[in-house]
Amino acid sequence: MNELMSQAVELMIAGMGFVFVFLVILVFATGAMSKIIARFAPEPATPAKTPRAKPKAPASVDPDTAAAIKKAIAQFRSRHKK
Amino acid sequence: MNELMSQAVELMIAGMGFVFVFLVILVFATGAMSKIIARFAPEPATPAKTPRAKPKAPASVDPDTAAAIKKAIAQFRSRHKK
Amino acid sequence: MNELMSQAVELMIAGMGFVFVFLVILVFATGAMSKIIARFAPEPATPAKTPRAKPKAPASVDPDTAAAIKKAIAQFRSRHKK
Amino acid sequence: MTLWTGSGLFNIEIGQVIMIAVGFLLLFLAIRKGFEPLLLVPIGFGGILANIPEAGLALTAAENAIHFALKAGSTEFLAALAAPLDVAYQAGQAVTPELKDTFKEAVKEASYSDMAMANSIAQDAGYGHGMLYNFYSVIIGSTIGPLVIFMGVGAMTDFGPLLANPKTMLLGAAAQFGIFGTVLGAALLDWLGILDFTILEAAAIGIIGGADGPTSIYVSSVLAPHLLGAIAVSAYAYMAMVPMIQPPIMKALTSQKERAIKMSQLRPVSKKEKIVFPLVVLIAVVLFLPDAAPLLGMFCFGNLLRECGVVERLSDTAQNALINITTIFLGLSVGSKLMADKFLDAQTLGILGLGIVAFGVGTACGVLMAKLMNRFTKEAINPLIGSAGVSAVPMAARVSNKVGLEANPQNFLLMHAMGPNVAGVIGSAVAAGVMIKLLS
Amino acid sequence: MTLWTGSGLFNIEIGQVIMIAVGFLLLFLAIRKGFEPLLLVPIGFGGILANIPEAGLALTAAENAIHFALKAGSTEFLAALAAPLDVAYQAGQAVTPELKDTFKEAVKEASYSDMAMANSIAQDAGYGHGMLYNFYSVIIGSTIGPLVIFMGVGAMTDFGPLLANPKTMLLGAAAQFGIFGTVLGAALLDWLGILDFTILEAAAIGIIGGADGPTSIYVSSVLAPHLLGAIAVSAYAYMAMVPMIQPPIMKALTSQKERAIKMSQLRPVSKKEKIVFPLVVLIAVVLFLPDAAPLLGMFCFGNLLRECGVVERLSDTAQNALINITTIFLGLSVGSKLMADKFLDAQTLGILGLGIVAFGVGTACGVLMAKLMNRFTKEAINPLIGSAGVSAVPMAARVSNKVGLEANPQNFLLMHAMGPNVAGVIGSAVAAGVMIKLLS
Amino acid sequence: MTLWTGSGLFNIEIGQVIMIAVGFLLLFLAIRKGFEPLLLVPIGFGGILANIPEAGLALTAAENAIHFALKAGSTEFLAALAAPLDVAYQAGQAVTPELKDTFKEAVKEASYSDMAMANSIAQDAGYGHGMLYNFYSVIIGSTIGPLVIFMGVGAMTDFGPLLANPKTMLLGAAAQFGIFGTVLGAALLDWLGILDFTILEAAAIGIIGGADGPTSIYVSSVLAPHLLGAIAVSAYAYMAMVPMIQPPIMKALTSQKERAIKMSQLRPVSKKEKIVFPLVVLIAVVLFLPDAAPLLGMFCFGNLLRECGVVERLSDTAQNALINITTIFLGLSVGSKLMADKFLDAQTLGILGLGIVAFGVGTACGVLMAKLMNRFTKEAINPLIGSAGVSAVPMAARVSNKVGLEANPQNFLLMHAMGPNVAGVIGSAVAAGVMIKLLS
Ligand code: NA
Ligand code: NA
Ligand code: NA
Repeated sequence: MNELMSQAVELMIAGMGFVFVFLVILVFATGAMSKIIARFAPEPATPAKTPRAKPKAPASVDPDTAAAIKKAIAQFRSRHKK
Repeated sequence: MNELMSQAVELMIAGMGFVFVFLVILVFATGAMSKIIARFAPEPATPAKTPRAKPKAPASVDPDTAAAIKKAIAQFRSRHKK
Repeated sequence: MNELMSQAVELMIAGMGFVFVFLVILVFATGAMSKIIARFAPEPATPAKTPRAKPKAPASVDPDTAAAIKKAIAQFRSRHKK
Repeated sequence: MTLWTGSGLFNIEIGQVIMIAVGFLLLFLAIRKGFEPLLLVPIGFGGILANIPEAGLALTAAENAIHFALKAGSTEFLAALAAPLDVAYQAGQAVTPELKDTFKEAVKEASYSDMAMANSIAQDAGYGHGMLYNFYSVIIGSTIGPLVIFMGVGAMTDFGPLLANPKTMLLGAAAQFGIFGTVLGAALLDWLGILDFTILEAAAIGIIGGADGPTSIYVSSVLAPHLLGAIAVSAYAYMAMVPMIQPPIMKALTSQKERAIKMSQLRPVSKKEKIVFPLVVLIAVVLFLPDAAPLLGMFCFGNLLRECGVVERLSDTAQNALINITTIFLGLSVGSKLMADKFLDAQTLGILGLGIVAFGVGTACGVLMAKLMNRFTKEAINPLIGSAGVSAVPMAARVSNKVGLEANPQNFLLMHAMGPNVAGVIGSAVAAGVMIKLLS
Repeated sequence: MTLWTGSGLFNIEIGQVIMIAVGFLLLFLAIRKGFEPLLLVPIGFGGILANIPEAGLALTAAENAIHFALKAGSTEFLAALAAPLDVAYQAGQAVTPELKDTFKEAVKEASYSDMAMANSIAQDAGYGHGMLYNFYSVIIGSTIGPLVIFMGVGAMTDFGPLLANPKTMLLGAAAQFGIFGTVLGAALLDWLGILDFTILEAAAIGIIGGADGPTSIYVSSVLAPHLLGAIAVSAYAYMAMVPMIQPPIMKALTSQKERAIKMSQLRPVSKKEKIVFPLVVLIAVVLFLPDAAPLLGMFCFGNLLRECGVVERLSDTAQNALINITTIFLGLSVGSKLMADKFLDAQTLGILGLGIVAFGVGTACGVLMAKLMNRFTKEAINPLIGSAGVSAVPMAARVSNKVGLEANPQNFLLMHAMGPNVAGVIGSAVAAGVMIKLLS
Repeated sequence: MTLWTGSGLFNIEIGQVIMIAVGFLLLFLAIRKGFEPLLLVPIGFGGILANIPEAGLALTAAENAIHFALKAGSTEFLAALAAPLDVAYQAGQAVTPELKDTFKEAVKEASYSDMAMANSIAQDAGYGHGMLYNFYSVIIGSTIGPLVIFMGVGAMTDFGPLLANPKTMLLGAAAQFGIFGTVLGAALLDWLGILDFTILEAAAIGIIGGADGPTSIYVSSVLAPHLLGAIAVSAYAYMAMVPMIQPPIMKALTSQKERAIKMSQLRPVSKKEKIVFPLVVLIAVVLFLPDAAPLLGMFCFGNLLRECGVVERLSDTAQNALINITTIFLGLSVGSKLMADKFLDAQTLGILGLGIVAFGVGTACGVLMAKLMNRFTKEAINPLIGSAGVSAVPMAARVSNKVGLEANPQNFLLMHAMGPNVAGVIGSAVAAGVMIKLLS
């Protein structure tokens, strides 16, 4: 096994290890956070609404906006003949 | 009184003096300007509408826009089932 | 005729020549392109709508948008007394 | 294991812990208490990022290189970095704790070109500027950020009420005493030996009294960049606290009768006047105060875009996309100045203390000026609108209105207060110009 | 007292007064007469800012340093600045008025790296670039500004009418004679000894005939930056005056019968054709004119964003937020080139004169080309649409339509005129590429 | 005739022809097949522009100068350029084909400051950076572009589903095995002598497994800029192909019964939790992984802008104008890395091959992790949501939902899959931080 291989293996061990440690900590931290908030600052909760998370395909949000606005304009124009 | 003090005093005198001079000039310039316009280029005047001046808190303008648009989208979506 | 003149004449000949060559090629390329598309990828065609090309005076697009949005806001505000 | 020795937990210093706490405090004030959230959310978050140990997000390439070279004890590289910074250090010499401070000092003293050389050495070695440092140098270092914000503010400002009653501008002038009074205060602290300030620092602190964010950031970036963080933070914090700071002062200086004064309805203002006004201001700047040209020039430009009526799309962009984008990066950049070793010292406390004095003095002078004017003008001015002269648009005007309503439920002062309110913006920009002219 | 000796009133020069007046004139034309307000409002305002005495908003750090060093007579500093600029000046020598001109010359001649060195010396001494200079170097110096505008223009252009009748492209080609005819005119003025021009200057002036703002700015920033102000101003001014310039020429060259020619309804154009067209243009650029790649590349990119239908949000941003932001700073940057000592000379008058010639020649050639084509093509072309080939989108097309309606109230030429109109944009970009290729 | 010898047709090389074809292929995939059009349209178009012969749009001033100097055989100038690049060339020496490669090598090896010197020599001679090179250095070279996109992504991300069921984060962790498995794969290819990779290159390739565009671009710009083009292209291409890549793997690793598992409705999540969560993540970054601070910091900042509810206008700008503007230039910048001589070699094929492996491995590990968790937790998890852990938001989550519906038409997994989906974004950012920490 050449040097690059060993480096890669080390990187994998360190990397996956760390990713898991980090996210496991985050799991507990998040759980604790939720409990604390529920305990000390309760609130009329809102149901988890459909995520708008669309990093790579945000277009699917905007065209609607665009469309909606275009519509608004259209109506607006038609109303105010120009 | 140390040197910084005297510098500060000088700065205050020069500064306040200048601020007043500048704004007094502006008061007269503005008055003159208004008179000249009223004399030579009268116009069906519009009442001074509520200022939208909100340098530090412009959010109070935008959320409405946002809201309005969101509303538009919502209606739009609901109309065009997708 | 001094040197600048001759340079200018050369530039004109080269320039106009090239502009024509380029656009004539484009005329034929475009024609060919249209034919190919019509042949191999026909499509329910849309009539050439009024061009929105307004490089220097695009304002004539936007104010409507602005107006439309402002209108939306206005209605929105009036609906949600604030 | 590199991951552990490179982790925050392993390297964090007490100062960083404190500053991160300060960052969270700012976020809390902004989100829960509504303190100028548009600026304090990015500032607070930027402050936290700037204090992440080992990340060096707010440092130059050279500073990052020095940090890691000191840590790794790579003496050749340190020597290479020492040369342009005039640090007496030869390769092989011991890496003492003092050395760290020597370098820190050297970086602070380094000239523009020395720093450039040190940075290029660091970049040759693969170190880069921190993210926040890049934001800072592009947005604030170039002074473009505050100016773009100021343009947007101009595009959002309606000078109608001011044009309807120009003499209220004097209230905006008087309130600027808050600025210079504070300079005096800083000098006093220095004289009494409580704190050390240079005249540049005193002036930069005074501008807090302008109660105007972009102006404060612009002036302190020119006169005292190392204080920018503290100055910007207290400027925005106190602007948000105007409803708490002003009323007691206003009431203390006015009688119930004065507070109840009803002012006559403002005359209508024509579109033409509104178009010409920014140009009148511009001419005044040209003739009398070139050093206020960047600030007031951009302000008038924004206002002209708004009023001229033929460039709606530009005005709209200046008021929205452009000012928002700039605000995001401006806030993070200001946050980059909340680094522990630069922020945590007595001066900062002094600045916070002097800042609130500045607001108080400005408020008082505005009110007193109004009372003085009533001696000489026939149509009475309600002194409560004087306090709006500090700017802090539009909060201060709302405060005048609110206090006025308490005294007389039929008394709507908002429109009358907007005049001095926007005049205060011009006033502090003029004061900024004078300071820059005389001191830089 | 510094404030007075530093005031505009004390330092203003006649040239600056004139240029400020010019700035106000441009604002008047833009706001009252509706002359291309989107550009001329920022340009006019920028022009005023650039001529504020002592403010040096359009100057480099070095120029500002030289200005104040000459004024203060600080000879050591002057000597330091003189070195990189190859100015023969030793510390201690008298500060003569000639010295000022020597420095001005030296700055004009200085190479990129000499200037960089002088600037860093100035920055070490605490001087900075002027605000407008920063805008100029970021937006125009980097050529990014005109290109982004051109992308936005592409995103706002509908090639439908052109695709429906491709041969009208030839009208767009013929109208470019306005460009090269003007180059000839400039050379003629030089030959007659009336004015001095280099071939670079002549070419840059000629591009005014392209009747296309971003192209003019791009070309002059590459070939003759010192003329950019005059060229951009006359380009935009004459574009706005197209409704006055073109009709007489169009009528003089056509008979009532020709003007009344009715053209057949354009065929519908498919979406696919519109998507592929910008790519066809791109290929032509790749094969025949790499030097037009930046301009036409960005133009085609913008048009592809518009037509491809899958990136609405990008197309929308290119047509609004992005182009607006760029327009604001591009206009101010162009204004920075309206400085008295650079703008006020005979050349500028020559440029204004040649500019209107350029528009006239272009118009005439477009019309004549249309008449020529009628000799060879069966379906007649109304020569009035030829004038639209100068571009000046969409004004020129509207003029064709208007003049056509006068001749025949049932004759709607707008759609037919849009073809040559947008072809003219491509044509002048090609001409720009040729000029840059052959001259730079 | 210069125009002909300078034309593309005369100078085009086969490699450029191929890369232009690749550019058109990307445009086809984006426009007709809907492959991540927001990025692949600009990338494809940028790729075409970068390969226009003679235009040198993606080259530095020095590279352009060298190209033309070699072509013109101007030996003095070549010698001047050779000096800072340590190329052994004297004026007058013959211009051999080898010389071209020598210079190419030298440019690749040159340090930051040597390159700066060469560029300034070229700029003195009137050469400039190519347009795309400028975009690249401003947007990606500074790392600002990917970070701004990441901020926008944060502002568009709803952590509700994750907060409702935090333990699904582990699925997002497991899926990151795709990253490190691929690093191993690259090392294997190197060991077997099939391809040559350094550990930096292997790591940069591995990040494709993160299935997250901005993260891939950020990491490769730091670790292996020369591979950025290939890495970004395959990252986006495979993200678009997730609906083809994942289902077979998901079905192979799960039984019909497992796929039919119904998951209990998610609990409602309070606004406060959503506001605090990004701050919790930020604290974790501060404490454990400073090197992930830029990526996760901006991500959390964007999410805080979204959730805090007091800065709607900033959140809105981050989600629209700002991210769109950045996307346009980021795409073109990535395209600038698709130059023939840098893109066309075996490594690229290796990268494309390894990329799809990365996605496969990540998918498999996510699913297996879910099955493993079912051993220990009472309430069952449907293993199909494990595949969403690779991120590729929101595509992967939709795939989980779709495959789930095939197995059980009443089984809506979308909401449950969004948890691991966004956790995957955090996971790959953490992995990126670890790689940068350990390798750079
Ligand atoms: Na103020
Ligand atoms: Na044209
Ligand atoms: Na991921």
